[in-house]
Amino acid sequence: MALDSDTQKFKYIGTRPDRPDGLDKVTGRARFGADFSMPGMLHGAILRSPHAHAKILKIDATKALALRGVKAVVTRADFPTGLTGEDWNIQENVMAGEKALYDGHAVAAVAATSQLIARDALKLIEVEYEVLRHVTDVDKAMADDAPVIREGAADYSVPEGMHPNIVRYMESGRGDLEAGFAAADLVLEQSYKTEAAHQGYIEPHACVGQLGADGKGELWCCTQGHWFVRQMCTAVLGLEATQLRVTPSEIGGGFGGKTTVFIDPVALALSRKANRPVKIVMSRSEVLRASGPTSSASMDIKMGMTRDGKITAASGTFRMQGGAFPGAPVDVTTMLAFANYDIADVHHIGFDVMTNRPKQAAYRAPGAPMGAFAVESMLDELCRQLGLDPIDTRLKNAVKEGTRATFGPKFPPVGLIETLEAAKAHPQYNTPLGPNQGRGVASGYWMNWGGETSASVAIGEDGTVQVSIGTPDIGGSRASMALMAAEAFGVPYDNVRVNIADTGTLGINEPTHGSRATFASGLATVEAAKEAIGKLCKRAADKWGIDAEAVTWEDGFAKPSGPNAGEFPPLSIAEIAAEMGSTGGPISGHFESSPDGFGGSFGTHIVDLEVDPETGRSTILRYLVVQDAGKAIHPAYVEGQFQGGAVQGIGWALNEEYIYGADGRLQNPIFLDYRVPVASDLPMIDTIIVEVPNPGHPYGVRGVGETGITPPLPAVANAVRDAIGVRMTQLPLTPPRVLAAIKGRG
Amino acid sequence: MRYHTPSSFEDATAIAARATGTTRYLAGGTDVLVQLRSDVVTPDDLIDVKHIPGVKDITQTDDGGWRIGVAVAGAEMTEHGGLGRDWPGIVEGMDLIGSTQVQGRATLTGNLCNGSPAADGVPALIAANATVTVTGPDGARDVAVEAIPAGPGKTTLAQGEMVTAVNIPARGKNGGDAYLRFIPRTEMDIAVVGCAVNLTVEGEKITGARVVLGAVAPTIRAVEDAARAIIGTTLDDAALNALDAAAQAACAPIDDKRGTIEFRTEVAGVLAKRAAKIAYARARGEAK
Amino acid sequence: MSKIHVTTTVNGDEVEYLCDPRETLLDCLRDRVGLTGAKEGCGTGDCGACSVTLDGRLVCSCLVLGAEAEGKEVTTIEGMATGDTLHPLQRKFIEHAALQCGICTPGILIAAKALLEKNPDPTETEMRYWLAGNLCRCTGYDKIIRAVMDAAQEMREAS
Amino acid sequence: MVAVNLWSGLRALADGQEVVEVEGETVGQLLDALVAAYPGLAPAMERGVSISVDGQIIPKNRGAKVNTDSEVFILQRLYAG
Repeated sequence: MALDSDTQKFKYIGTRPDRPDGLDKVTGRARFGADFSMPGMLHGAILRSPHAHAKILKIDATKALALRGVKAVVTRADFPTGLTGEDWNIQENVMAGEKALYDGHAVAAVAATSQLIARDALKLIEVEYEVLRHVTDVDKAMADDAPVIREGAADYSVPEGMHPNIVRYMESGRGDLEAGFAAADLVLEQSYKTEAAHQGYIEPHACVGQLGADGKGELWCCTQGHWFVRQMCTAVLGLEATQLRVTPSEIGGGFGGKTTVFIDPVALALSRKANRPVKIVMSRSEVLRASGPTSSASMDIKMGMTRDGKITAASGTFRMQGGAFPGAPVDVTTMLAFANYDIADVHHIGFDVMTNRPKQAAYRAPGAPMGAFAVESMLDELCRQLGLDPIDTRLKNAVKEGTRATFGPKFPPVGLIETLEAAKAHPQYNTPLGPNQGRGVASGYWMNWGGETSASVAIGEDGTVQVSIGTPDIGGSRASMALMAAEAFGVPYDNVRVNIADTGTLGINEPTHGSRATFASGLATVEAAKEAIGKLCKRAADKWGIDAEAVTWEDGFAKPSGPNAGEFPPLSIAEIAAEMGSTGGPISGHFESSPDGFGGSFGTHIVDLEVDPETGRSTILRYLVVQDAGKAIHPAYVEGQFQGGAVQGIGWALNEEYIYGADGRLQNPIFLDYRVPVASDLPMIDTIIVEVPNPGHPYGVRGVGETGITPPLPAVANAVRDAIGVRMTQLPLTPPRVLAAIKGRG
Repeated sequence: MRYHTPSSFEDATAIAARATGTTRYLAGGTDVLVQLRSDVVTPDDLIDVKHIPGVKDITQTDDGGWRIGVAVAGAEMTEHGGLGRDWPGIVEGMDLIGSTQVQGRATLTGNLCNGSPAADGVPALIAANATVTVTGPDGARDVAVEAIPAGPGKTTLAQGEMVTAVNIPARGKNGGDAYLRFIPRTEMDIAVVGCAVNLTVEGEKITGARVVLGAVAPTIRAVEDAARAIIGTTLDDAALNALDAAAQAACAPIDDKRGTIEFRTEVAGVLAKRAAKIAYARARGEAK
Repeated sequence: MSKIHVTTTVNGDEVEYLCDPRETLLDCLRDRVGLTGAKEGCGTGDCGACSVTLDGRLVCSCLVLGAEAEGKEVTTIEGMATGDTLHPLQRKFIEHAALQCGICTPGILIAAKALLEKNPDPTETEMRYWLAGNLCRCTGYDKIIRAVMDAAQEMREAS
Repeated sequence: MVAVNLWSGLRALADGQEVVEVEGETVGQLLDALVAAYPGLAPAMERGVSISVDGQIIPKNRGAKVNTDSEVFILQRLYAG
């Protein structure tokens, strides 16, 4: 794909118009997951295991079914058998089979004429459990005496003799570690831990499902990707894919957590049994107990550095638990842990470990922040002990185009150096700090994503443009699609309407995930526009009686391409559209692909904070995000991604964590105790958008959604180190932990 | 669940006295509704006290004290000028509970009767020697606030009894109070440690003091040793250190998701010192 | 199950509904009155997505029983604009890109409006503490605070 | 022939080699040829891998073109978040 962003002049791209769905969202009109209702609809509720690990001996729903208003109860017996692989994992997760595998695991569900009756009915379902030993900590789950979550879950990669809870094992690297460490003037080794965090989207999962005995169904739900929902639901229920039509609602946040299903197949199973539509809305405690938080990690890092700041060698062992199923993102952790730097001798070992916790789901740059915490913390410590500037040292080792990545290939054009230079030049970096204050720097990376993508554009009879895409708008992407379509067609931004199409309307689309929506749906929109423009030019050529090749498209008009083509007054898109019906029919354009030209995005953050030496509480004073966007289509929403990612990372670094009691139950399943940052915890978040164009996108776009959560974990930890003089190696940096460190209780 | 809206305390207590199942009084509802929604407590009888005349009133009594109705919301206390001028610590304790939205509903009486050792509204009341009027089948009596909590989630109120007013003594001259709590964030958390200090001075010297700690024991407790550590002093460093030590010595906290024993103990000392300084400055007219 | 008959005023209109005593005002607004602008994010008063005003007082509608609304005046996000004229806060939220997913937006707008009615010229710190009970997970609050400050300034200049 | 770099965990399944040469003009052909030459790699390939060709990460497009001088790395199967 040709790119000449440096010379491209844009009319619409890079401006900050109002988002198309703004009015709906400030007036309460926008319909989110729980806002849908259907005639005759029942309400579903799910009974969840109070035990972290227990055999389900018996489920007796007689009393529940006898309650007036109860229309159906489903258990695992209502789901098909014989599934394998991830399909089985999802089925087992949405409804437990022989064992409840974590606190909150679904064991039965009820549909009733009201939400209250459904909840009352849950209390009448009698479940007999045999409680088993449980384990929720990743290191303990690998120990010889750990209870086995499930035999036979390990794949080919796990060497014989390892505990059955270790379900994947990976090793990668290159070079001669021993020689690399020998060449260093300073070699450090340290272990680090991060606790699981939740995406914390404010909208709980919600859906309305209808499924008939004929195997045809409809589902409305809040999701990042309705084709994923379709695939998972039909697999779990034994349906044909296209017989289920899934329509996404507006989505109240996802951050990766709404790329899978928890309640949707259950609503459909209840509907099939009750012959009526069924709505299920999760409560907040259900979300925290039984949706998909991220992994917790336990990591050992070793790095060597010369006196002048060159990293000579690095190795890391990464142990991550992904709940009661395989799937902790340790592959990404190992791939990206050292990826910021040019290191000849590098080695990674990864373990994917099962525990009695909910099945992890993607969370913004899944797998990357944990590794970044460990590696960027150690890099900071190396700089500190060698008396080196942390940004200069990063600049000395930073990857650029042509650098061989620690995971193998050479980098295409990337912007790490540009972010470091911009951070260094920012006034924050040289502002003096007061007592008990500290400054931390860290960089991070996300490789971004393409994925299956399908989009169409259609020209309206008045020359306006309708864009249909399959990636739900989770943060203003309708605006960026409309800007790209406006740019491609040369029509005003307000003349473009962007619709999120359901699964019955477009080909398959991967979710809004992997920072792909603006890149992939944007690319598809531009390519679909080009196809439609070709057709518009053809209509003009036919009218003028010249060859289509002799017509060019400029600023919304078809024009003869040069003096040889003949002299004709330009035809506007509206003029051509007005005659569509009589000149060959509707005009539209389509594009389908799995674009591979996604370019990764690097970012560098600086944080200033103050630690109360008597209580250990950290206050963020100032924060800067610098990140490469390739080309910012709508800069305000790019800044928004930077700021939101940074604040989620701050939360993960300071106060957010999954806390399990000795009984294996989640101790903090409400927002009171699962402490996401509130407005008064934060200062303004400064941003600098760096633009190193991505050659794989017609306008140079790089995804920007995920990178921003990667640097904050180490940046905050490095700042706390700067403030208190003690290195903290376990997140979150809660006041009790920080105070203990200050008091030397480590 | 039956929902009642009695128009007098007599009717309210009569409903409660007759009840055979679980009974809850509803004022602000910020605890009751949370428990209801999460299926922790679904009362059989829910008695909404907000239809009883006078429950939304803050009134100054003849002796200069204050009487706070049981349905007065935190925001109403904060907006009331006179109460906050006399007892800033009591008002700021109440104000720390929950969000602006919660402040629109939550009440001091509810905070007390919820029985939480971490209740932010209660330590400053105890420090002020406040009482509550308890009305029951046998009439009304005044009880020290301190005597109401009986451990996490429990009170000493008998079935059919209810708190019908909070009574705060007259501030008097040369007095000041303060309440501080520790939470990990800046807002929206339950106190990990709370500390109220109420004191009076003559010139620079402290003549009387009450130091009350929250969230460091099964019930909120007044710490007499801590008060003794500063009475008779000018709150110099030695006094502050003695206060710190006495506060820490009085702690019998637990390790839980919100804090460790060590952390709670140390921070109790820190907060005691900080709250004492604020109360002292207020008593001396040097701060609001 | 015996239901309670409630007559109340919502956004200036008289509204009647029957509710179970356990139903919250939020449930009643959404399921009985058909106003889904207020959202349930937590059900425990910790997120503010269900913010409404009750007799002018900012509350979480998940912490009010439907039955308690009898005789009261409730204002929701659906009552914020005047006809097709948006409230300055609504306009500024769009203009400043102060929403990403938009689920917290109705609650934050209602809360911010209550703040500016009480204090037309709040400091950034006052704003942040007032809005501390309104969780936003997308924006990091930066653009929200800027939008409220800008709206406050415009409203002060207009008055 | 195209030189394909294996991550170290895969090398044991391919006679300990770090780089193996196989025939193929597309990613799909390369992956098939790898399994044909080293049947031990079959479970890893079945589980899924990603590939990079001249620096571009290709999550699963088997049709992507590969030249004889392309630099090819097999990577862990990647996914988005």
